[in-house]
This record gives sequence, structure tokens and C-alpha cells, in this order.
Amino acid sequence: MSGDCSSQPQEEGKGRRMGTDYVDVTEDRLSVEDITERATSPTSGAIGLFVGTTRNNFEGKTVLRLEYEAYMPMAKKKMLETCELVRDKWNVENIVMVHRIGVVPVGEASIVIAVSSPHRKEALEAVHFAIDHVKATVPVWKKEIYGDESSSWKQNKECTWSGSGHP
Amino acid sequence: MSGDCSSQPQEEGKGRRMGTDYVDVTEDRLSVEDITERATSPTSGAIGLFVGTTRNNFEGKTVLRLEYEAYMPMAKKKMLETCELVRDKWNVENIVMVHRIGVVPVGEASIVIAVSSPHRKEALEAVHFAIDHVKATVPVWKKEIYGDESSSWKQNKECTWSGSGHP
Amino acid sequence: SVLFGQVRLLFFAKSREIVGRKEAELEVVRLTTPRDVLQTLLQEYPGLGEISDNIVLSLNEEYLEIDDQQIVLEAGDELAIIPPISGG
Amino acid sequence: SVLFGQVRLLFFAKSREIVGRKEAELEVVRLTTPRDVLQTLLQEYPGLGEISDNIVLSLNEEYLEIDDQQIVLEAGDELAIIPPISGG
Repeated sequence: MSGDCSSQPQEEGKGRRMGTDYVDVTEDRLSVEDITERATSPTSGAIGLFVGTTRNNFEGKTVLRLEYEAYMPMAKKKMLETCELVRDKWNVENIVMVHRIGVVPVGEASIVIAVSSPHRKEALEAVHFAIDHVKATVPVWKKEIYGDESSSWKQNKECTWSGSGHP
Repeated sequence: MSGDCSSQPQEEGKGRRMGTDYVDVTEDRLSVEDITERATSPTSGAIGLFVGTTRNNFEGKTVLRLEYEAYMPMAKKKMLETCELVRDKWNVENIVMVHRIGVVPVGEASIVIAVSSPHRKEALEAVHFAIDHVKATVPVWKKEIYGDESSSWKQNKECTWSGSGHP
Repeated sequence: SVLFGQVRLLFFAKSREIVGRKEAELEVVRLTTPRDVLQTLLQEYPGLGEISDNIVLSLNEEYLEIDDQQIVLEAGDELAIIPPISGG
Repeated sequence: SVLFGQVRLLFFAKSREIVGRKEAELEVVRLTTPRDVLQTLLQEYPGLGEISDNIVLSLNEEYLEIDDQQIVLEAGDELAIIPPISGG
């Protein structure tokens, strides 16, 4: 169920720098090092990153593990659309976003987003926008499994069709 | 010249969560993975990171390498003060900041800052503030060595006693 | 409004658990609306009624607006049931 | 304004290159100002004149404000010459 998806390098012009979008959805453990390396550019001195990690509790209940699933091709498509929106707003070089699916043990990363830019303000703002947009648009689902073996499908508050008042 | 410096865990109260400040100045290559690991908390699902990497050019000149030096104890002290200011402003858990000194090859990281928080907005804003404050206050110096073996001591624009109009 | 063929259905997360399968086929009409498609789905899979206020549909990997006036379905189209997302 | 002893001087970056050493001792008075300390430094190390508009001093790992009215130096204090910083 793993695979990657890179867009063509961005053309110069329209205020855009050269740079690459790389998105992936994978069952493998995420390597922050590899993702940082992929975002690194010899012409951009700043990399902003967001790492989402799984928590060990929810409203006082012990979380044993998490299971993620994705609508794989659409998830990658929406991640690449997020990259496009980032490039509309900020002058960034490389954008890397990788989501892990399957069982993700507590404390491990479920998503890593890295954006390089000549300017750290743009790199950090772009990462912030990117994770917000991913949470609102990318078809990936998380199920929490609790200590009593009960479980719950989570809902991002950024998701506009979530039930209000739901977790 | 390497060493580390951790503060005591923050007490609860005054709006502060439990958490640890860890700062270091080292001649070793920085591991984004290790620093992320150190910032990770089972109770905080978001980690914001900033990675500063060395660039291969400055105003058209090829940069061969960079050399950093630090006023070691004061640098760590100012980094810990930055951690304190972050905790005054944001609800964060662990703060990790490591600066590399000595020769840093082009493309490698000179600084990594990682902040974990229950809320990604706070983690990312805290990282942004932290790198801005570090650039303005931590006594570390960077010398660029160019292709013609000329060199230049750089000046952060955030440094209030820089010469105006200087690089 | 003549039935013309089958689209491929994909179920995810809670909708997959309710229906008990990941994929199915659905007989549809060519000119329809997202709301009518949802009604057809609920007739076929009544269990989805439990979450019908909180699902959206996607057609060929694009979200459909539930209030869209008209959509055109082609045989082989991929229609997915998307419960509230929780990635990141 | 009597000389009372020596503080430890630390030079970094360009100031280190100009002076040609990392550390030195400086005879100082006990009650003084950052501006007077800088003047004493410039007399001792005239080469620093080139960068004197763009350095600050630190005393025992705390920045001094050049306009501070009075500082008290103790023997063994650590006084550092801090050219514009460029970390990060």
C-alpha cells in the first residue's frame, strides 16, 4: 500500500522558485531525517517541519494504539493540491509530506511535513498552512483503540462534515 | 567543546505544563531524528521544528564551507532564556535547541529547534519565536569561506548592533 | 432517468465497518445529483443511515458538494463514501 | 577611579582575528561604565577601532548596555567582546 508521487519541478515565473513537491502515504515508520534531507536545498537555508505524533491518552482513556487508513490515490492528490496552494501563497522551494497508515504505535509519527525556503518565516508559515489544510481535506482516517479494547473513529475539527460535538 | 545543559522539569502551575528544556552547542553533525525524539512526548501530539541549513552561495559567490564559533556558556544561557520566554507565551511541553559549531559543510544543519505541544499552532508559533530570538541574542558567529578563499563574518539582521547595510 | 450501468463504490473507516466490505458496485442513473446518489446508497445499505449526516461523497477522487444540482456518472466511475476525516 | 585588578577578556569572531588571541587580561577600575571599558579596550587594542561601532560587551555572560551609567567590576570577572552575532 506504499508508494510515492512527485510532481514535476516547478517552473520559474509567476513568482515561483524551482522546487519539488513530494507526497507519500506509507505503512513504514517515518524518518524525520530522510524527510528533512529530501526537503533540504543548497539554495534554501530554512526548513520548517511539522511532526504529528500519536498520543497515549484521550479524555483520560489509555490509548493502546492507532490505526490509520487512507483513500490512497485521492489522499496523494489532495496532498499535492495542498502543495499547489502553498506555492500560491509563499515562496518556498521543496515541499515534502508523508503520511503513515496502518498501525502506528503511541509516540511515533503519523505525519511529517517539511518545507524549505530561503526565508524561515515563509517556511514556517507554509508548514502551518499545510498541516491545517491536510487535516481539512486529505481522506485519511484514524481509529483509536483503548485499553478496554473499545475503539473510536476520530474526526478532525477542521473537517467541515464532522458531527459537531463529536471528538 | 561539546556539552549539554538541561533545566529542571517545569512545574505545573502559572499556566505551564510539565516539560523539559534541552539546549546544546556541539561540533557534531546534528541529528534531526534524535532531536525530534527528544522533543516527543506521549501527551503532546504536535512537534514544530526549524532546521537551519548552510547555503552554497551568497550574492552570487560560491560558498565553500562555513565556520561557526560560540561563546559556549553564554550561548547556552541565552538559549535557555529563550526557552523561558517561549514558556511565558505558549503552552508547550518539551523544547530542544541544538546549535552546531566548527566547520559545517554546505547543505548540513547548523541549528535545529524542536518544540512539542498538545496544539500544533502553539508548537509552530513557539518555534518561530524561538529561532527569531536565538538569531537576535545567542552569541554564535558564522564565517563564510568563498571559492576564492576570501571570507566574511556574517551579521544577523536581527542583531541590533550589526552595521546597517552590512550583509 | 434510466439505469445505465454500474459505478464502483469504495467504503472507508466507519462506513467500511458498517457495510462490512471495502468495495461494491452500484447501479446508477447517468444524470443525477449527489443527494440522489446518497439516497440510493442508503436504500442499498440502510446501516449507513447512522452516519448519513456526516458523510460526503467523492467522484473520481474529487469531493462532491451535496447540494450540487447535477452530476454526470459514467460506467466505471469511482464513487467513495467519505466519513469525517481524521488524518494528520 | 583607582585601578584595582584584572578581569578576564574574551575575544570572538572578528575581534579575535583582529587581536590575534582568544583571551587576555585587562586592568580595570572597580566603578566604571561600559563606555569607559570600551575606551580602555580600544587603547589597549587599537585594531578594534575598525569594529568599535558594532560591538557590544558582556559581563559574566550578560550583555551590557553601552549607555549604562555604572557597572561594578570584580577581579576575575569575565568580560567578552561580542561582534554582531550570526548564529542560527
